[in-house]
Amino acid sequence: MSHVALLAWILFAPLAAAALNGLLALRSARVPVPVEGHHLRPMDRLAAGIGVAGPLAAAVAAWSLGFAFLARDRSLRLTELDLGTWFSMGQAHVTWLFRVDPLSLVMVLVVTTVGTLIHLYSVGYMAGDAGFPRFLTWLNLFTFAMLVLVTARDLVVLFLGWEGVGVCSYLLIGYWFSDAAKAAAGLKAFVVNRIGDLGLLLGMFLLFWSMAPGGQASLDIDLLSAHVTKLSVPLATAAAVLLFVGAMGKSAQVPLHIWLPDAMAGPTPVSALIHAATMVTAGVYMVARMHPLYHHAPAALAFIGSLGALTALVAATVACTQTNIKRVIAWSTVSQLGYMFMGLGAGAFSAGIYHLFTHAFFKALFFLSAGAVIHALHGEEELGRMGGLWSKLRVTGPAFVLAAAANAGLPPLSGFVSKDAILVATWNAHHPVWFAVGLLTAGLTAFYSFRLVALVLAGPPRDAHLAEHAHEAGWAMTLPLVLLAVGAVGAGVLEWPHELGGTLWFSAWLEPVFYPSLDHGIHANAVVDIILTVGSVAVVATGAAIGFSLHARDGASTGAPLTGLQGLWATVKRGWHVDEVLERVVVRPVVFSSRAAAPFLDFLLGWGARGFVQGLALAGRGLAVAQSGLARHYAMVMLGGLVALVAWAVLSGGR
Amino acid sequence: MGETLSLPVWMLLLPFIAAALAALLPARLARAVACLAMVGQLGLGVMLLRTFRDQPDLQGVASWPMLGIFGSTLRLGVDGLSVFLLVAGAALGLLAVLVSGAKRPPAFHAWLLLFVGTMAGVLVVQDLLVFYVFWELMLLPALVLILLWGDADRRKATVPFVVVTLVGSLAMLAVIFAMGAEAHARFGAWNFDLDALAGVVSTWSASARCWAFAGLVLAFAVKIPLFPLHYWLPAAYTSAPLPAVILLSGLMAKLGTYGVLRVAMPLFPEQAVAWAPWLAGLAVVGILHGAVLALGARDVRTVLAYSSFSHLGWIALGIFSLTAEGLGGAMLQQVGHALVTATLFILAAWASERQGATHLSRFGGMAATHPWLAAALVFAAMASAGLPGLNGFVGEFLILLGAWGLSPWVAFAGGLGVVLGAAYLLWLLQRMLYGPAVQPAPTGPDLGVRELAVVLPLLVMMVLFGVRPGLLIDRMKPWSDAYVLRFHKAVPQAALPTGAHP
Amino acid sequence: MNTQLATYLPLAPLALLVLGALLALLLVPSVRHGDPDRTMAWHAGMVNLSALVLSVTLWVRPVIGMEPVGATGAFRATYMGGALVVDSLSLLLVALASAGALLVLPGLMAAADRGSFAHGELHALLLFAVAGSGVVASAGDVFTGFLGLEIVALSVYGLVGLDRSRPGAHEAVLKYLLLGAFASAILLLGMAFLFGATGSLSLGRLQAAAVHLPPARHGLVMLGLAAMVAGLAFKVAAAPFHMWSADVYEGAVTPLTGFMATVVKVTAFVFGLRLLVAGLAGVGTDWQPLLAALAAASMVVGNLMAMNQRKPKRMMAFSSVVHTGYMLVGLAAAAGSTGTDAVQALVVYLVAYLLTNLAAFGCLDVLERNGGLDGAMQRNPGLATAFVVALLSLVGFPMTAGFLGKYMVFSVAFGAGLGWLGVLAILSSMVSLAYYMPLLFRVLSGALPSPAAPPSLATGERVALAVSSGLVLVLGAGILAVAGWMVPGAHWVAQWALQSGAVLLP
Amino acid sequence: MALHAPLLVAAALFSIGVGGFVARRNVFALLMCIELMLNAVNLVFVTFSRQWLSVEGHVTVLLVVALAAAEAAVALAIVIMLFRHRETLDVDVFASMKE
Repeated sequence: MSHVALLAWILFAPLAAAALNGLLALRSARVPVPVEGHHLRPMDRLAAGIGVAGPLAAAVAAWSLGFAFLARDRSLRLTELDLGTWFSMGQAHVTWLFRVDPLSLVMVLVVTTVGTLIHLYSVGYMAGDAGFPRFLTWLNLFTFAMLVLVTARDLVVLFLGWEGVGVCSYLLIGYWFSDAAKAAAGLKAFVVNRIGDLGLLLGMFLLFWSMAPGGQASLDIDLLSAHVTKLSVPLATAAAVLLFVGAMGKSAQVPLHIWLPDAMAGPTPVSALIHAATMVTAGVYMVARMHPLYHHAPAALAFIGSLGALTALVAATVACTQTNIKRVIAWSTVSQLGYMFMGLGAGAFSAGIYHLFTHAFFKALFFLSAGAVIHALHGEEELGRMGGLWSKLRVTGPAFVLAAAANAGLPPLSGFVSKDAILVATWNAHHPVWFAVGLLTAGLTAFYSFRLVALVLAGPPRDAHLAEHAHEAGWAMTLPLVLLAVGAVGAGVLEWPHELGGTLWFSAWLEPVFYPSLDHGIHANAVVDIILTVGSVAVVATGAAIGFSLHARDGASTGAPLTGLQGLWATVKRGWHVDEVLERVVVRPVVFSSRAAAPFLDFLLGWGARGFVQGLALAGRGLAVAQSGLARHYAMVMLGGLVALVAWAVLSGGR
Repeated sequence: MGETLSLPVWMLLLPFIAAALAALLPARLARAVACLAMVGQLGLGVMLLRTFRDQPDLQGVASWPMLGIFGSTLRLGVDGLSVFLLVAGAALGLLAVLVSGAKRPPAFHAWLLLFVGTMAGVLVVQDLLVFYVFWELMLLPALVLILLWGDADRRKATVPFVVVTLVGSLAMLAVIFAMGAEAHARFGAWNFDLDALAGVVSTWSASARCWAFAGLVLAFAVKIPLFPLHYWLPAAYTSAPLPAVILLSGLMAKLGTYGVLRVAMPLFPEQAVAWAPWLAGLAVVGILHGAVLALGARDVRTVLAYSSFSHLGWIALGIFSLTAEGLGGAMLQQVGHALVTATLFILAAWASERQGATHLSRFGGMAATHPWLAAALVFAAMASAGLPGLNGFVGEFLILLGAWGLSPWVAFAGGLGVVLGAAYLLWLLQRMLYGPAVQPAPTGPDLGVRELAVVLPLLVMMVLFGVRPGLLIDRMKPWSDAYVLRFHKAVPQAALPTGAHP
Repeated sequence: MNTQLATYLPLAPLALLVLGALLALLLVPSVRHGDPDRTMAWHAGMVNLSALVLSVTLWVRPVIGMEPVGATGAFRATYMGGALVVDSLSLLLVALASAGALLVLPGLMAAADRGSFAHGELHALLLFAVAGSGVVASAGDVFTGFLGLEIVALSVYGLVGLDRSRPGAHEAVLKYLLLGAFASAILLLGMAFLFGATGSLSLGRLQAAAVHLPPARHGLVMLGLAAMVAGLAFKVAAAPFHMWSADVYEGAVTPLTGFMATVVKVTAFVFGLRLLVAGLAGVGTDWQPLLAALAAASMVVGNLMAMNQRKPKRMMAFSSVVHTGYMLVGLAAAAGSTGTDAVQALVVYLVAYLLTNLAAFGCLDVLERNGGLDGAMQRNPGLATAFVVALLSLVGFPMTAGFLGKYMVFSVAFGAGLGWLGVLAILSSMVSLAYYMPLLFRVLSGALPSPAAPPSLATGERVALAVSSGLVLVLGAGILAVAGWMVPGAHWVAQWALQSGAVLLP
Repeated sequence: MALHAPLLVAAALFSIGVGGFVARRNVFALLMCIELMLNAVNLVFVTFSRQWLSVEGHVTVLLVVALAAAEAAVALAIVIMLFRHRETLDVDVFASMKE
């Protein structure tokens, strides 16, 4: 099959699945069939088949495209699908142009592969839910939108995917809409993302108009990349930062991260697919995709890196304090995303993307195994009622541990390799502060990962009754765990450091993409690298040890490990109060003006209009005094008029 | 000049004839007559679109001699600006008839058809005096529809509506007289033809043209409505019967922006350029003000009314950006918003019917009880929120792009409207559809076949115009390009915005 | 018949009216057997009707002795050394006056039945009033016109006072009589000064004299002009000479109010046209500012007063003051204008105004008898529609006569360089919404007073209202003439008005 | 010139009439004031027709007199009606309709 056809398959198989499932969803919503227990109704089976087949087909197509690329010369690893003009007005000309190059392919593979596994997983996880077909519809639609995002060649088409995934995320977070709080969480996610999207839009406009004088006004990514060096650096910086604002929203960077923890209201597969593996990494992808622009604007890169570092640290601290299993992982995701941006900021685009790649596996695994735990405990998410599940969950337990270890970055797991690559890159790019923050974050990450492991699996159960009835899930859920575990462990091979006798295969794969932006000046010093690596491993190991030992003890609480930390602990647990501050600074003023200020303004407007008429009427009443009803008065007024007329006549006639 | 009867003329006459029939024929036939007429109107519209050449010039031109006191000849016709609005008007008219269930059908449908006819008149005539006549006449059906078939507080609603509108159009009348007198002084005969007037007023003093432009803009700004003149809108929209609302928000509001494009800006280009930033500013204020109000509104119809106000701000912003992109976006949005707002008002009305209330505090959990209605509502709301792939996006994108061409700050402020728009629409859905089911629970069945037949084509069109907006803008492009070009010719280049360089 | 006599044929309508009135006087006491009221009604009706028909016929096909004037198809015939003139304008006024009388007749008769006063005097006086305006119409001499006005005035005094049972009637007639006499004296004084300045009161010679006026006499002319304008301002109820109108309108029975507001006012305006536009065209630049000032004052004062009125009738009184202002705008625009535009516009406005107000007062009368305005549209749609048409025409809404008139008058104002006055007029139309719209809303959506009784109105009234409001629409449809379709009524009126302008030009 | 004297008299008469009209309250007084004014006008007419040596003025005067008579007749009839109704001749009594 031709490459273009493969690309078409990749894009439209999930869309078709979404469409079919949509019909099923409408049908089943109209004539509800009662569900009993965790069983699939006939219609659900059909939906499941379609829903998994869609992304699976895309995955197959993606892999075959990948191997086809491998067979080709690296300069020819490109496929484009042109579906004609979207719209064209003035200088703005946008085409439905989809393109797969090595970078896009990495994303496509992640989305389709991890996506397929998660689809499969959710068939088990959501079995017996009344809205099962609807769930798969949104999931398929999300896959499609995400694929559009990563294959678009035009920023506007990318934006379509960008907002598309946003909507699907909104719908999936609020999937259980009968719970107003969950629906509200979806609303929050969408609106916060919209703020970021505005930045993205403005960035596009700036690029467009600053290219206009040269006659190259366009939003085609390749054209922009080609001409970006013509921009003045300040202009490029402004554009880069504006685009990054979009990434901040989508990839949950401080202060636009507030939506992600709440997004855990959605079903766990959603958290795994959207809020860990794929959507939240869109920002990272976009920045990497626009690398010539960012390479041209070092200040913007520095900003990105610093914000990434800050996010990584802040989120890691918060993750240490959470007592809800999913929230811990959510905060960990925020932190890891910060890590990725830190890598990009250091100019190590491939390192950032590589961390994105590995993170997709181990974080998905983390969420899915957590989901399995929750599933086993009949929906219990509080760490305070877990513990002692190791013996019960024969598959989930190890998977959970592996995910934690990879997340913590313990060698030889994938997380270790990618995280190490970023740390080394920051050092080599002469950003010691970022390096320090990265190191500290690594330690914290290890701490909370194994704190989680300890609280969930180790020790005696905190809730005997729950632990009693805990049971391992079916194959539909365990199989993806196993496969993802393989990925989480093995993905490290692709970028195994030279010093440890590996080959940097992954960055070699991406090199044709990033070539223009690679810092050829920096040549890593092997000795330094080894020292850094050893150091980081040491830090991670220590953090892991402390985290586990502190919480594996009998009766270990989910609260502050040291009594002295209580106050700080509470603050951190509330996410450093960012949410409350934003609530006060942004939300309340808007709500106030919508409830009071703006209506009052309108009231004033109407009142003013009426007031004018009233004023005229008042003047009329003044006049009415003369209308006394007395004939003599009327005569006087007439006389006055006569005198006036005569006076006028005589004065003007006297000439 | 053209013949005396052309497609646009037929589209102008048909509603009036049908109105007479609906009023005179037996009552049970009224709705059928109206329906047939609107189908015919739509058919004529489609024929018009098929024969329409994608050229900037006036097409389907008909010309009639006029009585001396009124001018020389009356030209009628359509161009890239008006043709789509004309067809949209026909479609909305059909929609309005389909959803109408008012008592005293003959009178109701007669007035409805008159409303459509007068608006068609505004769209096809090229003579300012006759334009004014239709502009004024348009008010009467709207007024009667609200006063006779509106809900309880209709009186309170219509007073500001009528008074503000009439005051605005009288200002326009003053300008028309002044221009006509000028023409009379120049040619020795009365003449109100737009092209002729454009030549006449160009010799006026700057201050005179300024006043004239102000008068015209006032008249149109009331209908749009631009920011300080909007306070009549919510009451009028909320108390009008559904079919009237469809036409009010769907078409009449656009005629305000149409008037700006057709009359005010071509006659006074320099003033337009000089005022554009301020008017764009007002438009932005309107966008944000409307969105904020919609966020705070507690009645579903009020939310939609304010949302319509906010969206019209978008269109105005696109026009006053004076860029090809902005103008194109505005023209696309004129049609797109007509589609979306009509759908939203219809769905909201059906939802309120089933819930037996319009106040949002009495809604909730409808997604569980009426899934299809909910799905349609979510879909339309997303289109209204400018989701890429649906018809709201391309217009808004182009408008904002053009606005940035005028000034980045305007684009930024307007862009906040994107955020707020998402906020109030989702907040509306949240309160109507989500959460636990309220008591009393909504009654009645989910969307039926007839309702689906009404609303499904609309949703399909949203996708169609979202994915292939070229169906519209490619045919608008020649006109808008020529328009912008004429503008660049008319005023010194320096005065025009050419991309922003902060 | 012999041509010598035939040349007097154009005087037929006037003669008919005068003789009819006199005959009515004879009939009043003499009719004994049968139903005297019916007889009188028939008499009055037939006289007015035949006067109407005659004048229209004469306009359609002029007879011997009517020499054409200009190229517009206008014509003129003069008698008694120019003291009497029959031309397009005079025929038009006769037609309007008799039509107006016909349209108020049913209402007046109904009022007579309710108010228990004899029909006889009513018809006689009405006929005299019409005859009076016939005299004004054919006045080729200032004093003839004055006499005509006085005939009208005296008979209207009588009409107002006729209904003794009506509380306001006495007061109304007293005020009207005293102030009217006062105004006539002033008018006469002005006439005397004009005579002093020019040595003649015949319009023809006045015209000639005014063209090349020795500067020494200019002051005297201006003095006379001022006084006469003041007197006329009283007759047409222009501010500040308007104050009688509200009280008198309120005191009189509503159909009579309609007659006063329309026929009497229009008659006075025709006199103004003859005197100023024809007679004193030479000094037009001198009297234009006077009229402009009066127009402005009338629009402002009328609006401000009308806004506060509780009673619809008083409101209508002040609204007609405002409309006087509009008409004065047209008259002012006619000054110094060489073309016929201004006069044509004014005459069209006069016709539109006459029809509109006849409809408005008629509906007001009937509606107030039948449960008030509120919710009338639900109760008796026909009536309410007629009233709505009248109101819209007063507002100047397109497709009504009011718009046609406003359009023409305002545009000539702008054309004659009276732009400020035109703007003021449009502003005043804006303000006027403040008191017209509430009525409209009350009619369309007012709360229904229960029980909703079926309307009690005579067939004659139905016909009258239908005709007047229908004509308002027909004339308004004149705007359709933009489409080249000649809407007959409107087209004829425009044509007739055009010729009326032509005959005035020197 | 000899014209001034009668004109001044006429002016005086007219002014007296006007003054009386706005000052007095008795209906008859008012009517008399109007007569005064009319006669002043007559005087003016006569004077000017004298100046122009034309009879037009004189004729006019006769007509005015006739007119005044007619007016008076109507007025008297009305006054009688009023007196029957309100038993008074004070015009200020009749001020029920105002504003």
